[in-house]
Amino acid sequence: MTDGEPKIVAFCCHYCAFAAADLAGVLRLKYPPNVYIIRLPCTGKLDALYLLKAFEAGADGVMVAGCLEGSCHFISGNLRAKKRVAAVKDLLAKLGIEPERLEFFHLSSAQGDRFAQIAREMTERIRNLSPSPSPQEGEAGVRSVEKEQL
Amino acid sequence: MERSDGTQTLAARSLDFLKIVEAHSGEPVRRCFQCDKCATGCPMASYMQHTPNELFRLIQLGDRDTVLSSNAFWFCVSCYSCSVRCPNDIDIAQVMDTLRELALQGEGQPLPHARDFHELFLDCVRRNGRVSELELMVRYNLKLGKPLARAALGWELWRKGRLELWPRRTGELRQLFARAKEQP
Amino acid sequence: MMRFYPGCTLSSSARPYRRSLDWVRQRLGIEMEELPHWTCCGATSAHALHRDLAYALPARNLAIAQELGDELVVACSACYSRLKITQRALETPQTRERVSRLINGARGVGQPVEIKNILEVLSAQAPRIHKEKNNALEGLKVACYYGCLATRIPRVAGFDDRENPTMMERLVAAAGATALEWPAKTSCCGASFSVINEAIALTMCSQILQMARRCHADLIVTSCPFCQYNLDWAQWQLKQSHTVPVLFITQLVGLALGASEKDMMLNSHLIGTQKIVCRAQII
Amino acid sequence: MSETKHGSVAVVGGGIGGIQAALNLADSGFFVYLIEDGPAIGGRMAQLDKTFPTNDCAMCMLSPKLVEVGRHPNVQIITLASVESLEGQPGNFTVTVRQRPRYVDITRCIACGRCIASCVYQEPKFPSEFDVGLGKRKPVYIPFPQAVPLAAVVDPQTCIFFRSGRCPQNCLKACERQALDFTQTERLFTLDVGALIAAPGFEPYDARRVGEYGFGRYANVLTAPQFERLLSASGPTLGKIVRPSDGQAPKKVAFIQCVGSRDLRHQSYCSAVCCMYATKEAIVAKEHDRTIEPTIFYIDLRAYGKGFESLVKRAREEHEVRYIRSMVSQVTEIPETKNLLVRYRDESGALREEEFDLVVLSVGMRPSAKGQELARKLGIELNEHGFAQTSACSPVMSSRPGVFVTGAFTGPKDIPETVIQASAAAAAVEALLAPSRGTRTHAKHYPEEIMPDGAPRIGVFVCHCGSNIAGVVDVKAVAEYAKGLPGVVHAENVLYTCSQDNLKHMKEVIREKRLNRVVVASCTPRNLAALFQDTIREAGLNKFLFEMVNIREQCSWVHSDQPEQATEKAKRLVRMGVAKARELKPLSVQSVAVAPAALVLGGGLSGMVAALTLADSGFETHLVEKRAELGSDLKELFRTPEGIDVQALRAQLIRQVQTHPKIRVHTDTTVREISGFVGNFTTVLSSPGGEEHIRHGVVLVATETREYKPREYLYGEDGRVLTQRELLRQPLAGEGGQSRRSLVMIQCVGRNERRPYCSRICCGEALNNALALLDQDPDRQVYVLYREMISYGFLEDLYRRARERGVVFIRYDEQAPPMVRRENDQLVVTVRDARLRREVLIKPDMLVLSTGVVPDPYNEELSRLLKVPLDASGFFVEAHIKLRPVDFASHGIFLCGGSHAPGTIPELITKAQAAAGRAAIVLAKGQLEAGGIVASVDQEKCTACLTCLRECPFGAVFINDQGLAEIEAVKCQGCGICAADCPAKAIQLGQFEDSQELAMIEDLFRAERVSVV
Repeated sequence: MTDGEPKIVAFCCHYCAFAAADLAGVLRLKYPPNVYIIRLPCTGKLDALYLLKAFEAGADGVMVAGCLEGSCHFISGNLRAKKRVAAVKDLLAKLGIEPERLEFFHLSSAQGDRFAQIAREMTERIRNLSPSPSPQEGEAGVRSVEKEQL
Repeated sequence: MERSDGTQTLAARSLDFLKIVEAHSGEPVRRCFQCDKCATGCPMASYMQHTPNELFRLIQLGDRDTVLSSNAFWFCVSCYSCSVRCPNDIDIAQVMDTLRELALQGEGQPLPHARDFHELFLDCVRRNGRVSELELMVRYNLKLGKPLARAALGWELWRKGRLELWPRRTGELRQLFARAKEQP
Repeated sequence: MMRFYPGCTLSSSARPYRRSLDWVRQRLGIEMEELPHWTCCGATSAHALHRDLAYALPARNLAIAQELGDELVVACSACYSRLKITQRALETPQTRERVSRLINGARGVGQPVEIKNILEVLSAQAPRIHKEKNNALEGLKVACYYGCLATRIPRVAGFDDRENPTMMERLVAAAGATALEWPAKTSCCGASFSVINEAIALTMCSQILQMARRCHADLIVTSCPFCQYNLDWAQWQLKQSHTVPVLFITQLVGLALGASEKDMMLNSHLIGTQKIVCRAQII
Repeated sequence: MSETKHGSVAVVGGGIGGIQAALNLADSGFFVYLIEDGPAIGGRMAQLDKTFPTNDCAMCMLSPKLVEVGRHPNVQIITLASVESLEGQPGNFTVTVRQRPRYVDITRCIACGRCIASCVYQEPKFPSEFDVGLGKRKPVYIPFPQAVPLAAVVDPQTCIFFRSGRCPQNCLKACERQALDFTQTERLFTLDVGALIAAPGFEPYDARRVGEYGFGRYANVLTAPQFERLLSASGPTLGKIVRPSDGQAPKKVAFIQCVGSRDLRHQSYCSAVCCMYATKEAIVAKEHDRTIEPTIFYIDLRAYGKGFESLVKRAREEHEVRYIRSMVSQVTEIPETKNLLVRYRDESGALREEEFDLVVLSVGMRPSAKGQELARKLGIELNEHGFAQTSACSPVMSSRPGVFVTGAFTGPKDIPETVIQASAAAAAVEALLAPSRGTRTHAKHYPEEIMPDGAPRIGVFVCHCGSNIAGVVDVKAVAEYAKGLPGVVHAENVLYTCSQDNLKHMKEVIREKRLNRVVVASCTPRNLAALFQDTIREAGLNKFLFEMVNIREQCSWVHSDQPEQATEKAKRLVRMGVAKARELKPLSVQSVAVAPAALVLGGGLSGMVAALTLADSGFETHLVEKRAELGSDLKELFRTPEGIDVQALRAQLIRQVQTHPKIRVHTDTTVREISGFVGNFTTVLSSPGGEEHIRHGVVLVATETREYKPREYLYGEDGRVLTQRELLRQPLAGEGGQSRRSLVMIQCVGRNERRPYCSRICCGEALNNALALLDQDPDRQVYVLYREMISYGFLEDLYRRARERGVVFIRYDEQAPPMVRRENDQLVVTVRDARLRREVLIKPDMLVLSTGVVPDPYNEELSRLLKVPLDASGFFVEAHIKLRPVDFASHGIFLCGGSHAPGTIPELITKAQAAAGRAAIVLAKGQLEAGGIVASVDQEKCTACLTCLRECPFGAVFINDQGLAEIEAVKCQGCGICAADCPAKAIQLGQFEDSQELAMIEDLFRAERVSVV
């Protein structure tokens, strides 16, 4: 279906990044359709586990986008998230997965163009990497079907 | 050009001098808040020892001597750039005129010949009511002791019909000038 | 009716101004008579040396105009400036009193007189000029030069924008030439220094002239005798190779209305005006 | 007659000030008509890219407020409207409103933009108001992407149909909602209100009138508001900084300050914000493009507000912004390059000429024409500058009782001051209308909630949004696909999910099919989620059993060129939403009763004003002062620059608080302990009389500042050396005064690394005192030695008056402060005149030191007791400097007074009223909603590691008697930081539980079972 385009999960905070994604739409900007946004109240809610899950579930790349430094709606959430992302990048490296597949971004709600640009860059970046070692959609699907048949 | 008066300390004096300047010029010199607009807009600033606002500050501090011996107001061309742009609405050019007059009460003439020229000019007016450029130039040259200065230019102008040889007298203004002299 | 105050220069160094002005006046049928018994306005020298004289000399002329109950039209920027400034100064009682003592208490001192700059009078005729112009000046790039005195009069509402006057541009356009947007139109040419300190005057002029060349001006027009003389003289003095003729606005308007080179005294300039003459005749 | 007062208020002006006032009032039981002249609310702030001093994104802060006010059940927004007249008395006014036609029915318009696309003008042709002429718009347009109301508007001035009547009217045909209506006409109607707040704002000064800078003549000369749009990511260049002349990126950018301000030929007052917005724009420009070299030309750098100083420091040091203290006289365009030549004087005194690629004019604020018109219609007085006349002691009161004024309408001010003043105006209105609180607001009633029993029964509604979604995404296919997803018992595609008829339909479906979860796939949840949640609530579902999927802004609009992929994406997003829906749990929202009393800490000016405001609004108030008497901070002040007789004010305030039936004054009293949370605090007060426990719903911290007692300049050693306030304290008249012929005042004494902040009030005090000294003896000679003259706003007039009276102002450089010594018992002051670069020597009879103020040391203890933060200098830190300037981050605690930031008496009064107003909202509600999207700790799993306690930004976590962590639902803001941080995974955040999030992630890429089998 999505012609082998890398699949990217974007965890966005409600107040800035998610709003920026909306603005990208309002401005009718373009970015690859393989970027899937999951809304969080604040990136501070982002559990390291989610990131690993995303890769395990078949994401080729994960981007986390929170408010600009110093203007987090919840004061410090974005900085907490940034730390966690850094930690998980190390972990990925250890697991032999390119840490470049995971990135944290600061976005203001007025930066619709920046969001689109980031989405494009991320896709480009992943495309240049070898396909994610995590189980691919097809297989995952087949496996689940098999489980049901057993 | 170094515009400040070096490092020697200046003892602040009373506002008397300020009051004299303001009374003569009718301009509120004290209003100046040193924004520099007069300085940065003045086409002659680079020739002046003090920019207008520096003079104003010195006037406020009562440093009469520095002010009146400055060459600044002699270089003023009365282009009024300062006056029309002053945020404190001070007619600065007018104050420059005042300082010139006050300086003339002494014998100061920092800018060579400016005084001579202006006096000759007015004398022409006094005697003829109008100014004959030819007459004025001739007298000025004599005063400078260079009778033939600008001869070429004069010739060129005359050739092209731009010098009138015999000024038409329109009655003199001797009385007016005389009264002006008497007036306190 | 309108009384004309020519000022001293118009009978000598600015004779072409007077000639061309008279020609244009008659051509357009503008009624104007010379102010009787007018005397010098005192120019820079008066206010350089003596405040009372600086006001009294113009006041004397204002008084005459006031007696006649006429409005006063002034061609020379310096005279215009002095007359305007004086008129304003006379609003303060002390000054009025000091001045009237000097001019022998001539009646009417301080009574306001309508003082008009020649540009106001001419630009009122712009539509007509446009209608009756020939195409002599088509394509001619003209830099309008106002200098400082005409438009910059402290606390007096000018007849045109102080920082960006446009009346001459309108006249130039009406005359069928192209007016340039250039940044030096109100810079000072240092006229009051052309005698006392040539070096300074020359520097100031050459900056203006250079700007005109950089804007590819074919010529400069002005309404000020001092500006015209100064810019003309400076180029002559500096023996500049690339010269820009400096005309009075009235000369340009005259040409557009079919005046001859001679009518406009175009041969009286220090910097040759042949360029324009040719242009004007070719077309 | 008070019983007949109207419980409704008209707020005129939909800028940040009007919005804040409207929200405060609506939240505390009043119905608000928000009357805006333009087609959308938001005002000037909406046009800003960033805001100083924090430089956060203006839209991020404003947009949520726009949505909130747009949705508020007790606010009615009336756009394109102006006030015609106001009749009646305070409490019962009739306001006549004139509303111009919009030619678009906002109830039908969904801002899809088809009308705009189909307009006969192929390209936008007319200067866009929003982009200050830099961008263009069509005759039919949407004011800006985040506009509220979010709807198109037709401008009859430019629309061909209205100009010529000959137009194919493509827009009418293009609209799928028949929203356009060219038959609309002007409406005139009346509203009954108890009070009116006028907040019409300001206009930027017209730069054309300052001809020497060539605006409108030279292409590369812009105004600061235009430059702001260039910086804005949503601006005409999407945040790319380019020169109008050639589209090139400028390198050298010059800012010229005071354009139209501090200038007798234009506006004599200081516009108060330009120094800071220029600094901000310089920094932001630099952040866009490091190679840009900004230079700011100024007279005095007025960084007098909280955090301003440090922003300027950052600009200088981190961003290499060049500040040059020299006014530019004129700007000259270079013919060939269109660069701009600027002449200035450098610090060495030399005149320099420099070329810049772009010049930005920092234009000042002037009273708007609309504001003047409004003042005429309302019959309120304006001051000599054309701003609303207010009395110094009640800065939000106009000359007409019952009409209040706020924001830049009362004088130049920045956003925080506008927000503060707006809250103060709201508070004043509350005090006036307290008796009729709640008489005009409507509370909604919902049916009993059905608890979702057993398996999920999910209903999915996929929206066409006309062709906005359906034009790209195959919504039918998506709906069909949804039917096959586990737990889905109903799925359909709908033309407009948000339309009234569909909402009705939705409720029926919920009942018929016994749905217990609802998923809507349409536009962004940020705008309409609340609407749908409300709808399912009306159908008896818990509003948290709802999930919204964004397939418009985040799908169809960004993938219009890839319809198949967009459809596939939409399916996945719906699959994800359904996965979450399966896991959703109902969340309960309990309401907690609020203890209807307030505790005000600090019996100074602010404390007394705050207490009176609260008490007048009908709330029991405890006023606690640790000193024996009230208003001790006012004792040293006599007459303010604004002409307030401070001693009279003090006496009056003390009398009022002591006699007010609802105020209990506790002097000589300190706080021993505060426990509890918003709505329910318990405080132990201790005084010589013993201890007392009081219960209250809110806390106001209102401690003041005191004058700094210097060690510098022979202070204390020589009786002729005094501080400004000591100078006042001794009788100014009498021979004691006469003997002193010459005085020197030194500003910024004791301001250093430890006390880096500007105390804001000292320059005003010095000017004020200098004039007082001259009133008493005109021959006195007064010298003021200063660093920057902080005579912001109308104080500039005072500065000018002082100069006109002969006061000599000498500026000294921070690095070269004045020296003071004694020469055979004569005071000798030497100072290097920074302008002349020359030593000046003065022998004064007296030396007066402007030492600034320091916060009350008691703050330390309060900060411990209340767990609220102090900054390095000992001032309290507010929740958000721009939008919550008088709130603390922890709910229910508010701040005002000098200990928040130094201020003049009118400023402090305003701030105190504002804080009281904010506090009153909590008390007025009577009860607080707790629960919903909040975190909770699973006591079984908690290991008491205290991580959550440390990480919670809102102090919502506490350790219960079992020694385990617990979360105070009322304090929790729902960020989820604790949940993510908890090592034991003992914390879950409602609506965002791990199970729910993980379900989404897992299902996102799981192959469609149906398709595989």
